[in-house]
Amino acid sequence: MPSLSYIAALNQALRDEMARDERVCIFGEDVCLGLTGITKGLAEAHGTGRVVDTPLSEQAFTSLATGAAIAGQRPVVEFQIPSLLYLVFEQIANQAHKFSLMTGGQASVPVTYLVPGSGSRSGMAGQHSDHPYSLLAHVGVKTAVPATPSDAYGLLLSAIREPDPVAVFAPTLLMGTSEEIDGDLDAVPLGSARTHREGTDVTVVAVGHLVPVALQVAADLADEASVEVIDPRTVYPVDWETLGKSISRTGRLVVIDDSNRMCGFGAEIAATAAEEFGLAVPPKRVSRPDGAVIPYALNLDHALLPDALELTEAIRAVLRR
Amino acid sequence: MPSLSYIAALNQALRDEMARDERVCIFGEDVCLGLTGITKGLAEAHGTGRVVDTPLSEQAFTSLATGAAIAGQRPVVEFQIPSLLYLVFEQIANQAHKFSLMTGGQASVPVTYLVPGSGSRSGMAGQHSDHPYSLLAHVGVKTAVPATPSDAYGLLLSAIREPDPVAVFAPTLLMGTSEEIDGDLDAVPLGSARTHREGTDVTVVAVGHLVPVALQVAADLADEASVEVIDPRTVYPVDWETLGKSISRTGRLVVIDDSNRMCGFGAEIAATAAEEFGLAVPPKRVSRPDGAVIPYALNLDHALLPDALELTEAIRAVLRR
Amino acid sequence: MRLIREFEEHCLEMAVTGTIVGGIHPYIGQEAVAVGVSAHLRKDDVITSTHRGHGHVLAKGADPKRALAELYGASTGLNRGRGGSMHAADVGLGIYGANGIVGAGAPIAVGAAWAARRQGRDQQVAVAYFGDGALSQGVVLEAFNLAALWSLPVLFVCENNGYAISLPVDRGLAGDPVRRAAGFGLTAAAVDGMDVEAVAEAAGRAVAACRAGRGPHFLECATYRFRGHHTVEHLMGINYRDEAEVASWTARDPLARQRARLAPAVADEVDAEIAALIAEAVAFAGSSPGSDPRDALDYLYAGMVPTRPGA
Amino acid sequence: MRLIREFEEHCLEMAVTGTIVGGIHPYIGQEAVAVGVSAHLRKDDVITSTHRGHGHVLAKGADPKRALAELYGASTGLNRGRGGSMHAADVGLGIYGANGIVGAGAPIAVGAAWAARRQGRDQQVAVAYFGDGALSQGVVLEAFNLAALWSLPVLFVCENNGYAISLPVDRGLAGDPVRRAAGFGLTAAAVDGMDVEAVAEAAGRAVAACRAGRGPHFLECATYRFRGHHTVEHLMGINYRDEAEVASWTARDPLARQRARLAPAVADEVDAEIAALIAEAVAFAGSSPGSDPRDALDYLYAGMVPTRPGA
Ligand SMILES: Cc1ncc(C[n+]2csc(CCOP(=O)(O)OP(=O)(O)O)c2C)c(N)n1
Ligand SMILES: Cc1ncc(C[n+]2csc(CCOP(=O)(O)OP(=O)(O)O)c2C)c(N)n1
Ligand SMILES: [Mg+2]
Ligand SMILES: [Mg+2]
Repeated sequence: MPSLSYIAALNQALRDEMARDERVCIFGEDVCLGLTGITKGLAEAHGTGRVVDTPLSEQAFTSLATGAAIAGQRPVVEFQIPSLLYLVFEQIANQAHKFSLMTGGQASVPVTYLVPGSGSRSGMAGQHSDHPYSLLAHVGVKTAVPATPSDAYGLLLSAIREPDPVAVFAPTLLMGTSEEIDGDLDAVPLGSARTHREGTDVTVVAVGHLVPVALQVAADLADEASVEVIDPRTVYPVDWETLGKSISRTGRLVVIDDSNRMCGFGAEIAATAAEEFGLAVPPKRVSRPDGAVIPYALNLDHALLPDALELTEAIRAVLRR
Repeated sequence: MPSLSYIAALNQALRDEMARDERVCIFGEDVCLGLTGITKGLAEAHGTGRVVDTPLSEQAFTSLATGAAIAGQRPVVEFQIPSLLYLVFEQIANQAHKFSLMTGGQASVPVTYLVPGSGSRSGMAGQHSDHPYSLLAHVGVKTAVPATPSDAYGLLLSAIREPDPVAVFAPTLLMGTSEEIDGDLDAVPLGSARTHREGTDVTVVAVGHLVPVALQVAADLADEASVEVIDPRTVYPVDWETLGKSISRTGRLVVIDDSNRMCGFGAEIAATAAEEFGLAVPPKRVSRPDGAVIPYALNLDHALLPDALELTEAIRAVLRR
Repeated sequence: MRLIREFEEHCLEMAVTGTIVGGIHPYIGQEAVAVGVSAHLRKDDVITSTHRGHGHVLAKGADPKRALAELYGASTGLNRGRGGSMHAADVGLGIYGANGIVGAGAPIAVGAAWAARRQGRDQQVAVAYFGDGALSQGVVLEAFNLAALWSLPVLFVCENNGYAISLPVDRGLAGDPVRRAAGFGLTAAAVDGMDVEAVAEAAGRAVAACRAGRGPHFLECATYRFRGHHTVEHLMGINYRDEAEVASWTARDPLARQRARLAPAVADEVDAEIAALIAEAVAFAGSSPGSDPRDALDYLYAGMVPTRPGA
Repeated sequence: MRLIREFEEHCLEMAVTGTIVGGIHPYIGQEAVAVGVSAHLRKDDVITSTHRGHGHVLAKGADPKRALAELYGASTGLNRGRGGSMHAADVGLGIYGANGIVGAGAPIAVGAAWAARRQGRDQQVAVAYFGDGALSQGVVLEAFNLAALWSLPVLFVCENNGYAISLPVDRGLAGDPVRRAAGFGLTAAAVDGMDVEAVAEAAGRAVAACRAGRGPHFLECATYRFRGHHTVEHLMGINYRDEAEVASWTARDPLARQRARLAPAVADEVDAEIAALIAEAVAFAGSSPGSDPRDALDYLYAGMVPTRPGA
């Protein structure tokens, strides 16, 4: 069984899709060199006509991708820092996302926004440590946060093939992980959750790098409780069916995700569960604090991130009710 | 009892605060002319040295305000369209908001972002009809959405005086409203909800222009149910104490707000209520749909906005349980 | 030009009656720009337009019937009534949309040009229209750099009508437009935007150079809007331009100037043709149905549609 | 220059050992710029800096002890350990912070200049440092326009070190920096950024002109970073600059050039002084305590603190 790293999986997805589909092209800073690892070798394989190093003009090249997409390309745009999405929020939320409805369906904008190294980078401080996927979900941009190499491969493939804009976040804390792969890699549909572990007492919904954390916690708690762990894989759209079935069955919910608490992804899951899924006891969220800005010093950085201990306590708390 | 219009209230707040505090200054497009009504007469009163017409450089003038604030000013920045917040999201969320923590408290950024005409403008279509306050709440920028002229006055005053960045949304659908005022206008603390109508059966949390809608619905339903209507007034921070007391008492919650459903303000209220306030029955949200883009044709525009009918049905539904 | 003028005159009336909701940004006075530029555009060339887009869209060949129906919010409109004045588009004709955000179209045009070259459509050009106000918008300046850097076939057309709403250009712009554009390596020139033949000549040179692979061009067209920034301005009674200034520009009405160059009989014939077209458009738009409000979210996504309702 | 160099050499070691987390963007090779410019700055002048900010911050007068403590994440650091390398600031000294976002500091400097004028501090200037890569960033170009339009006392210092990470300047920038800046009405010049006296002279002229109310200036300093873009680059073993090029620039080391101008005894004395300062800083930072993790959200708000925890 070959081992596949998370970065290699993203790289492979780009490589395969570029080979399969002439229209796929890549824009971003230092993408020819492959600075983030994800685009390594692609310029050599496909030429600098399709893998394009851009100047530091995020706004213009994001909308350039929009124009190219309308004109028939399938651009992938790489951003070196998650907070660069703030810089191009207008271009994504107000231009690319809206084009299809505003033109009455004349054209859509099949662009993939790729964000390697999202979330805390351990010591990169306030402006390099955000995890802003909830913002994209709020405005309605399809958004994936793959938790494993094979999901990274499959979701990126689907993102590129989707006729709408899709954002793909690759959390920093997963970039170094690997997975044994048996069988072929394949596309993973957007909006399909993955149940990583079945359980009967409580449903844990975990996102991105917190999926392995949740699995570890579930294993550690195995004697105490039967914990179901579900990864929604895309934070928008959400696979409400899979989540709903699980939560209705267990009646208990803990959601752990790495965005700010206020109006974050966790809020949406808890709210929908409360409205629709017949919770037996109040749900719990584990998240960053409201309005979090990640401090530089490592111990302060870590103090603000959701972790295994907090999750364990949250699970125990909902089981106690 | 003099009558005060919503626009006049905002204008008066600026006028009073500029008179009281030399440091207050205004940046924005066409603010000398007072195109949106809010800054009318201020350039005449205080000079174009303090009321500054800017070119169409939203990003630069938003951060210019940041620099000026650090240097001791109290800038108010007016944006002509709510979606211009997307354009300056980097400057607000990643610069102004983070400055205090990142510098270890050396300085903060007392800027007010004023957004007149937020939400649908009835026929202004996709790019002029958003209501993006939940985005600011998610990143942790203090955000007010006043529902009445006196609250508009009082919240804008507090926003200007607050040492942190604060956004103030003035919904289009309120801009033409008026209120009879008795007594003096005064500052309204950020983070203090206002209970507009007391009730015992269900708590309705309503935001902005949906506050009068909720009050009307509550009155119309008076024979059926006793509806408490609370306006949080600031969507961040939220006055959890007032909301919590009410919801714990009624055990029933409907939240109506004009942002997209997914990860919106309604999600936060419903999630927190489910977690902490002992709901007797599942809560309900009334909002825009997920990922909404407002179409041009009026009947399509209106179809996507939360309204009295939807609220009535939601209230009846939670009462039925 | 006559078509645009008459189309807009009709729109002004309909904005007052409320048939057209949301108002419009009238292009009246600036017609020579769109018409002069479009004289050199082919169907597969791409344009991106602005909030003041009717002229660009019609000059590029959009059907006046469907353009008007769009403004009426009809399902027969260019955008099926979903876009209205500020988003009118006809992607099949290379019209990638008016745009409600100043400057936002410029990089989209650059993207279209990039794609054309990538796809081997070497002769194709992309035109980005924008106003003088947009020259202070970061994304436009970034777009200049990308186009010049990659030598893309883009014509940037700056309609300098002297104002960004109430802000006179000299209070919005340091330096002058041509010099600014040249600083980014664009081949830049200025032209009298009130003379359709002058615009056509300058644009012709620029478009030909773009098609010949000689990189992006910039054309500043000095022009003037005869009306307020937006129809709502008339209601507000605001005023920031002095009468003499307005009069000096209306005296240079591009339609009158062009009419003077034509044989009166020819001009009359054009007028009659246009009148018929407008009448046809009005009839078409007026008799077109709206959309079912249950379909309000149609077209939100082209792929999987995950949206839940708001209540 | 020696202080910056030694400070950074120490940081490079500490980045390897992990005492400094997150790595740094070394300024080594570019010292002449910050030092030449700062020679003309007063305490109340304002600077905004970049991701590569140690040189700017130290040259403006920040205490090396507290600067190093910041990088160690100590509570005695300039930012109490909350900012680290990319956000080091000393607002009391007019240092409005390094910045993790390229170009973001430029409009902040313009704002400081605006405030200074508004408050009657006519003699004050603001300096915005940024790299060649930042010349393609919209907000920087918008900032040029605002400063020029309002004739504000801002000195824009572009450190053209030839690369934005791996992108050579001629593949990132159409035209040249001075011409681009001039297109916005800035008074623009270029200087040898490897010669501290040349920088000091050019900056002196520009700063004096700013103080005299003669509007914003732009100075392109041709320079070179001797190390990788960021310390992590060394680990990655990537390479995009050829050895001969690197060698031709290290041969022009600004420290060596300046040393040659000094009497050897004087130079040795400076070196000894600096060694003592660095030793002191290392001792200070090394013995400084960290912060209690329960205080991780301290300083998030200056006013009312509404924050709820994450669990
Ligand atoms: C980025 C942005 N800022 C502000 C606005 C509001 N606004 C719409 S048009 C306009 C003035 C535009 O001036 P100009 O570019 O000269 O075009 P003109 O209206 O003169 O045709 C403004 C400020 C906007 N739509 N987009
Ligand atoms: C807006 C933005 N885009 C991208 C990055 C990632 N990044 C950090 S430094 C850098 C290169 C900057 O080049 P330059 O401005 O020339 O400064 P230098 O590093 O050469 O000093 C890039 C792309 C960033 N921090 N901010
Ligand atoms: Mg104009
Ligand atoms: Mg550089």
